[in-house]
Amino acid sequence: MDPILIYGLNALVYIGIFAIVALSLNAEYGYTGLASFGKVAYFMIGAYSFALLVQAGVPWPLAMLLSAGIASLFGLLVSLPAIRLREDYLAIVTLTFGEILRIFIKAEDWLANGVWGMNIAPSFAAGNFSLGLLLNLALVAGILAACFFFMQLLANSPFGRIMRALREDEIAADAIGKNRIKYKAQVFMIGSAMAGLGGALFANFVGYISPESFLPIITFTIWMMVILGGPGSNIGVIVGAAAVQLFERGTIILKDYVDLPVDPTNLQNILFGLIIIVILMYRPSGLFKESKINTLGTRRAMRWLNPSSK
Amino acid sequence: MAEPLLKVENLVKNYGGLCAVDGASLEVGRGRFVGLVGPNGCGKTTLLSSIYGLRPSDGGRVTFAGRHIEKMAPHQIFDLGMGNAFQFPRLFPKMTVLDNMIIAARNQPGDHLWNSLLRRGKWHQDEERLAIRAMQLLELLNLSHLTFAKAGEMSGGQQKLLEIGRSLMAEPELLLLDEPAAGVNPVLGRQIFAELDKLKREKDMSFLIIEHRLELLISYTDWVYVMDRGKIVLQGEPEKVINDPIFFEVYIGASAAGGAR
Amino acid sequence: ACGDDSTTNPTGTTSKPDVNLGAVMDLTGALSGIGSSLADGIRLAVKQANAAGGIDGARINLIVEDGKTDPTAGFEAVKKLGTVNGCKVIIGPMISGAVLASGEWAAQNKVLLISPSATSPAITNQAWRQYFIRTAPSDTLQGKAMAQLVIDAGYKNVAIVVQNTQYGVGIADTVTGLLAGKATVVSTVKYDPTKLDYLSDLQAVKSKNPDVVIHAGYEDDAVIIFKQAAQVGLDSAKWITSEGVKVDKTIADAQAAAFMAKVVTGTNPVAPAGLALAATYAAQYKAEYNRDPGTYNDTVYDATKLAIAAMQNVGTTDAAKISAEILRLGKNYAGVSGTITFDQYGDRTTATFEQWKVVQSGATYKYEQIKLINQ
Amino acid sequence: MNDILTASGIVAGYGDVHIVNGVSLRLENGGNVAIIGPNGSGKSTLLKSLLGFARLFEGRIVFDSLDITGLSSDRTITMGLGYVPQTDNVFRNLTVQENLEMGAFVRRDGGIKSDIARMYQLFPELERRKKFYAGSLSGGERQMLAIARAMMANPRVLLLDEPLASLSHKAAEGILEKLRLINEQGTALITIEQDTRRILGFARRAYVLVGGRLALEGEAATILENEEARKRYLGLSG
Amino acid sequence: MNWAQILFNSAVTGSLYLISAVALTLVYGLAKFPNFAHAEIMSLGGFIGFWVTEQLGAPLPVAFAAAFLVAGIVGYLSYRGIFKPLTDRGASLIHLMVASMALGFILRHTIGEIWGFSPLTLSIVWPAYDIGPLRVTLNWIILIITAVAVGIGLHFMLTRTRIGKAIRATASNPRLALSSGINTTRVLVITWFVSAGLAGVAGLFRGVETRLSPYLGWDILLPTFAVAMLGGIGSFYGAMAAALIIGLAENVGVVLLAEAGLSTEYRMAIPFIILIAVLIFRPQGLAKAFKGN
Ligand SMILES: Nc1ncnc2c1ncn2[C@@H]1O[C@H](COP(=O)(O)OP(=O)(O)OP(=O)(O)O)[C@@H](O)[C@H]1O
Ligand SMILES: Nc1ncnc2c1ncn2[C@@H]1O[C@H](COP(=O)(O)OP(=O)(O)OP(=O)(O)O)[C@@H](O)[C@H]1O
Ligand SMILES: CC(C)C[C@H](N)C(=O)O
Ligand SMILES: [Mg+2]
Ligand SMILES: [Mg+2]
Repeated sequence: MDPILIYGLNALVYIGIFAIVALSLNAEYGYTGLASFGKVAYFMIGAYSFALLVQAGVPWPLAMLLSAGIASLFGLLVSLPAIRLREDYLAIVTLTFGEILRIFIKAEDWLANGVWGMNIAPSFAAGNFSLGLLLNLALVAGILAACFFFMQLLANSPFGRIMRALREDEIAADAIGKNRIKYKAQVFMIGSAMAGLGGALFANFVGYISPESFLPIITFTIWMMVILGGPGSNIGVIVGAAAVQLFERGTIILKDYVDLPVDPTNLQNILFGLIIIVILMYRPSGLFKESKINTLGTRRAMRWLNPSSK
Repeated sequence: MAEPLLKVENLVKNYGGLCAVDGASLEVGRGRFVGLVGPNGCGKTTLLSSIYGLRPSDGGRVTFAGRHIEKMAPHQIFDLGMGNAFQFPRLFPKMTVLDNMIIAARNQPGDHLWNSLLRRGKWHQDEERLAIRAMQLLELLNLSHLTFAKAGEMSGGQQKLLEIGRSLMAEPELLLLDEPAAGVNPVLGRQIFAELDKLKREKDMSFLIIEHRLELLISYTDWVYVMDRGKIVLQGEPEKVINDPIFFEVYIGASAAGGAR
Repeated sequence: ACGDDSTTNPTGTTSKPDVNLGAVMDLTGALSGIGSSLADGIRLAVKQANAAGGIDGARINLIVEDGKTDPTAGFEAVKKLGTVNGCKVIIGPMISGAVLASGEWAAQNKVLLISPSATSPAITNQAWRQYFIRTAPSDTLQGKAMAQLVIDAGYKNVAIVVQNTQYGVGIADTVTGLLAGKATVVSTVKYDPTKLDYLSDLQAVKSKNPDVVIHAGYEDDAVIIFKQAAQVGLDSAKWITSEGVKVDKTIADAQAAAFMAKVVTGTNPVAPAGLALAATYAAQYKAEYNRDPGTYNDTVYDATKLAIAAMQNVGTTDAAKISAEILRLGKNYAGVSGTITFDQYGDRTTATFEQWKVVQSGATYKYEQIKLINQ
Repeated sequence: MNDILTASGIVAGYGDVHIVNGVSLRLENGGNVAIIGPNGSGKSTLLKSLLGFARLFEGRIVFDSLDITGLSSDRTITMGLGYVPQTDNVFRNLTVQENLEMGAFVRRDGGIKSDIARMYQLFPELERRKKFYAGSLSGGERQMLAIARAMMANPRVLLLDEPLASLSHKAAEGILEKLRLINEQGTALITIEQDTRRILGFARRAYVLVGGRLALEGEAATILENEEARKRYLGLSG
Repeated sequence: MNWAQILFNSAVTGSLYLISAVALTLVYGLAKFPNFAHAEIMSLGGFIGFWVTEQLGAPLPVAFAAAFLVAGIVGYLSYRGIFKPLTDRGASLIHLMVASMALGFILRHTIGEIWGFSPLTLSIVWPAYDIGPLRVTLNWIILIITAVAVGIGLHFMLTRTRIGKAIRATASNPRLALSSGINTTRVLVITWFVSAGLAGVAGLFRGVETRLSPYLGWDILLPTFAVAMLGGIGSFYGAMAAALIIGLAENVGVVLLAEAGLSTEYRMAIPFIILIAVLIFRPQGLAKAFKGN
């Protein structure tokens, strides 16, 4: 295959993986308003669980599911104390959780090889690299589609309504019978499972992970995808994921063609920052606006107001 | 007489050193319309919040439908069949008025993650019914033209109305209302009380209402508690209470500026 | 169309497409002090090869990416070179962390990595070793040299202060293993090389009163380690440190240098004494860039030369063949870093180290050789 | 001209939405005017637009013969406009005492201490809570504090948005009495209120706002007598 | 174990966190969001100090003044150019947080572009004194004194001065502050300037103590948050106590970790374990300040 094509497909796989994680953040932040700044932690848990399970001989599809489950369990564990906190505190605490987890993996080398990192044997013993890439792409695309469908169902259901209510006033939600701790924990579990799934796909695709692969910058990148694409819009965050990935890659390749006066990484990050600020200022809802909850109830009410139509 | 629906015994609630509710006791029977009045700051809101679990009480017992609820969280109390409307509305400001209403209905199958996702038929029928009920209430409250407006972009009084509407969506057995008519136009205020009265008669609902508009209390309540300095100082039928010297002393006041307490 | 086989163009008269050679060098980050000088070493080798007709008539096109002294960045750079530029051979990455991150990918994508400086023992028997060769000696050898210094001096209480990376931990593990039964390790600290504040760690070490501190790190963290060791008074112990520290930058900082002059000595791989090739290379390098080649300049030059020679012999498209060819060439190969003989994995079997110290000359400080150690 | 505040042709709203549509109103020097109307008719919006809190699309506002159209609110306050918002009208994280001090922020004279003492005399329940955070006050106490806070600035015109909501009979009467007092001392008042009977018994003139337009204006007593108004806006049919 | 030394080091660590946290909470309390760019403003202060002493050759006090000034101006500009427009447009808490992270990125990489990512060190060699079992360097002493002075000074300003009260009023209810005649923009401008300026000073202290890198501020941001949250946002006695507690926890923690054979990198977890415990049992932090509803 042409290297450029390979590069493009490669990029698509990354877009898919990050879109899944972005969807998970959309569940937590976009709909429920949970300032989860520890996204990378669950991504990492998914990746490491997958690596360890595969190493232990678990077949990879099962390992992938289990990784999502393990991440989800961690989501529950962490969320139980954390979701009682104010949103700014939650942000700081979850951010720190990610860092502590990374240090843990690094320090406890008996568990997952510490700083040495782990190699993951390729799942598709395709023998042929290009074929492997295509299979990976298909896998990621399939899982992304499933996640998207899942999120759409969720967002346009009574549960989606509760998620939004929690975002706006959790005390009031509690007062109308919605157990906020339970719901937030459920959302965290869903979000963490999806992030874990993303992590597993990531590990499976790159074949090597180490604590250094999971720096807080990843969390920020995912936030960018959501903010850019539009919190509360599942299509939006997927587009956001694609845009951010392409932008990242674009700036790296750019320097082969133009003589940049500044370091490309610096340029990339400065532009990142500027774009975010501009978006927040001029289009705070992101590229795609949050869609109204669309259920039978909505349609029924419209008919009530306007009996002639439909 | 059977056990009352709600029974509050010696409820105590302190804020730091201040004793806002100081051993208050009251009862609300099934199908009763009970009023609670008292000077500003005497602890009415605090009493209601403590009953509803919004501010955990420091002492005393609260029994609702035969169960002790003093240690319960609001959502648990809600599940038992109580409802509440805040003195200062707490809506979901970015959600539509309609969603603010529908979400408040009780026992929705869709409240469960599993049902919401996979057993869609289960909640679909429910939605239709809830939407219709929401629209009926919104029309009553003069809000139906705002069905799809964001709750946060309404006037102070409209928000108050939506708060009431939301609490009615749950069709609770007992509804705690904190000054439902404050900030509401008097014409509408009267209509709302009339509707509550109808619910009482037709559905055997009970109400515990804080209200400063005496004319409403007199016309609609069956029983009135008067509170002062954290204690219930007087109770009785509205006409009797209104003419009681204690009521006159603590609530109407001889001299307006005095605020003798 | 990078890395295309030029045999499709048999006439040989028209100019052949360039051969892309990749390099991942740490131009920034904790090893920025030597990264760019290593890149220059590669440039020199490529320039010489192109002047001599390139590979089979094709010009070698060198593409250098910045590995940023960071495993993830290094891996990203490898991927970029391997895919976007279609490089089959990449000189680098420099640091063990980046090599360990990239190895699996390189093997899957059939890209050969040749590192001039990644020394971690953990690399030795990785499954993907067919696609990785190094011209620097493994730290099993340097670790031996460092341990020997401890034993010779008769130190009994040893503290270990290393950066928490594949490199630092590799040295720590090797040395600890070799010292077993000969000295007691009273304290082991593995620090995060990016945090750059070690006061409390050093304080904790100091309270153990070690005779000697074994250290392994890169220039950036080393400066801070020495500076802060001076602040907390850890000159109560002698220090033995590793090759990642020996660069100009560490002695540019007055406080760190003063501390080093007082109590620090270290090891560093060098060419054997009196090697003529090494002297020639040093002269060429100096002529080209007007400075002396530093640590790992000789190994990076050898790495590039070997890569080019192998591509010349077996073609530029098949990394596995190139790898095998380099191993074949690497039997008593006369390199500027000494005679190179690879073992079955592609590690050097022998190496020479120097022991160095820092001396003050006037207002500045410089390195001075104490002795050579052959392993 | 003896009007201290005139607003003419006010069109105001939020975002691009027009809520108030061409309303004019005037307030005499030392006057006492009420604004009533159904919920959501634009009363608060009208008041907010005078102060620069809601968007003013059209219209002209003159205060004390000065054109203050579009002036920022900290300026208008300094000039002598006092405001008690309908919601969120105290500094929750400041104590009662500090709230009153903040009310006098624009003043630089020496009378602040004695004015605070005067407020405590007017509202003894506030004095008892002077070291409490305002966020912990009950609904009625908060309302009193909000009014006292606004009065601390010694405004020449006081704009009150539903000051009596949440007040007990006693407290409401008390506040009206105090407002009457400061009105007699020369402060002109504009009061929005839903307790229509009470406010019409208090104010001299009144405006009835319906759907963003003036439906009625005139002497308060006349409106109180108006059969149509009694039924439709005042809830006093019969 | 040299406990006297550990105690003293805790005070040093705590002092740095105190300046940084006090500066953070100024804006945190007023603008109601944790400003993540605080980290990079600290870094900037450090680099400005470096530039003034090492590249321009001015004495250190000048460097501190410059760090305060330039950081302050950047703080001012960030408020004017980013946070005020955002707030005016009704940005949520989370949006403000994300914007501050974005600003942090811009600043960090601009600094990196100018001075590079490799750490730089200041050439000043501080005299060290051995007092009994205690080793003390002059910069540590200056740091402790500065921190205490800043803490007390700010506390005095907020509770006693007119501008201080205006700051608190604006923090509590900006709209109402406006309708009380407070020029809230001016109040915010001053607060942002002072907050950022102090962050710059903290950054330079950190630079003096360790080294300069664009990550300088980021490395101490999390403990700074820990101190701010533990102390209760906007409470100065709380902040002082919290700074000392976190300083102590870190320094004792490292010793205990090393003793137990655990990685000393766990050090950063210690403040947070304390913090989370405190937050769960006492959400308002150490401060008595209680917020109404
Ligand atoms: N922030 C806002 N954004 C958009 N629309 C708003 C906003 N606030 C109020 N409105 C709309 O403007 C209209 C008038 O609101 P306003 O607050 O002026 O009413 P009001 O007369 O004061 O009512 P009330 O007596 O209930 O306080 C309402 O219909 C409301 O829906
Ligand atoms: N969170 C709190 N902290 C401290 N004191 C409080 C708190 N909430 C209420 N209080 C005090 O408790 C007393 C009772 O308040 P509550 O709100 O129950 O009064 P209320 O009877 O509802 O008055 P109103 O009719 O004015 O709403 C008041 O004096 C108030 O200052
Ligand atoms: C350049 C060297 C200091 C790199 C080091 N030997 C490593 O393996 O990481
Ligand atoms: Mg109340
Ligand atoms: Mg209003």
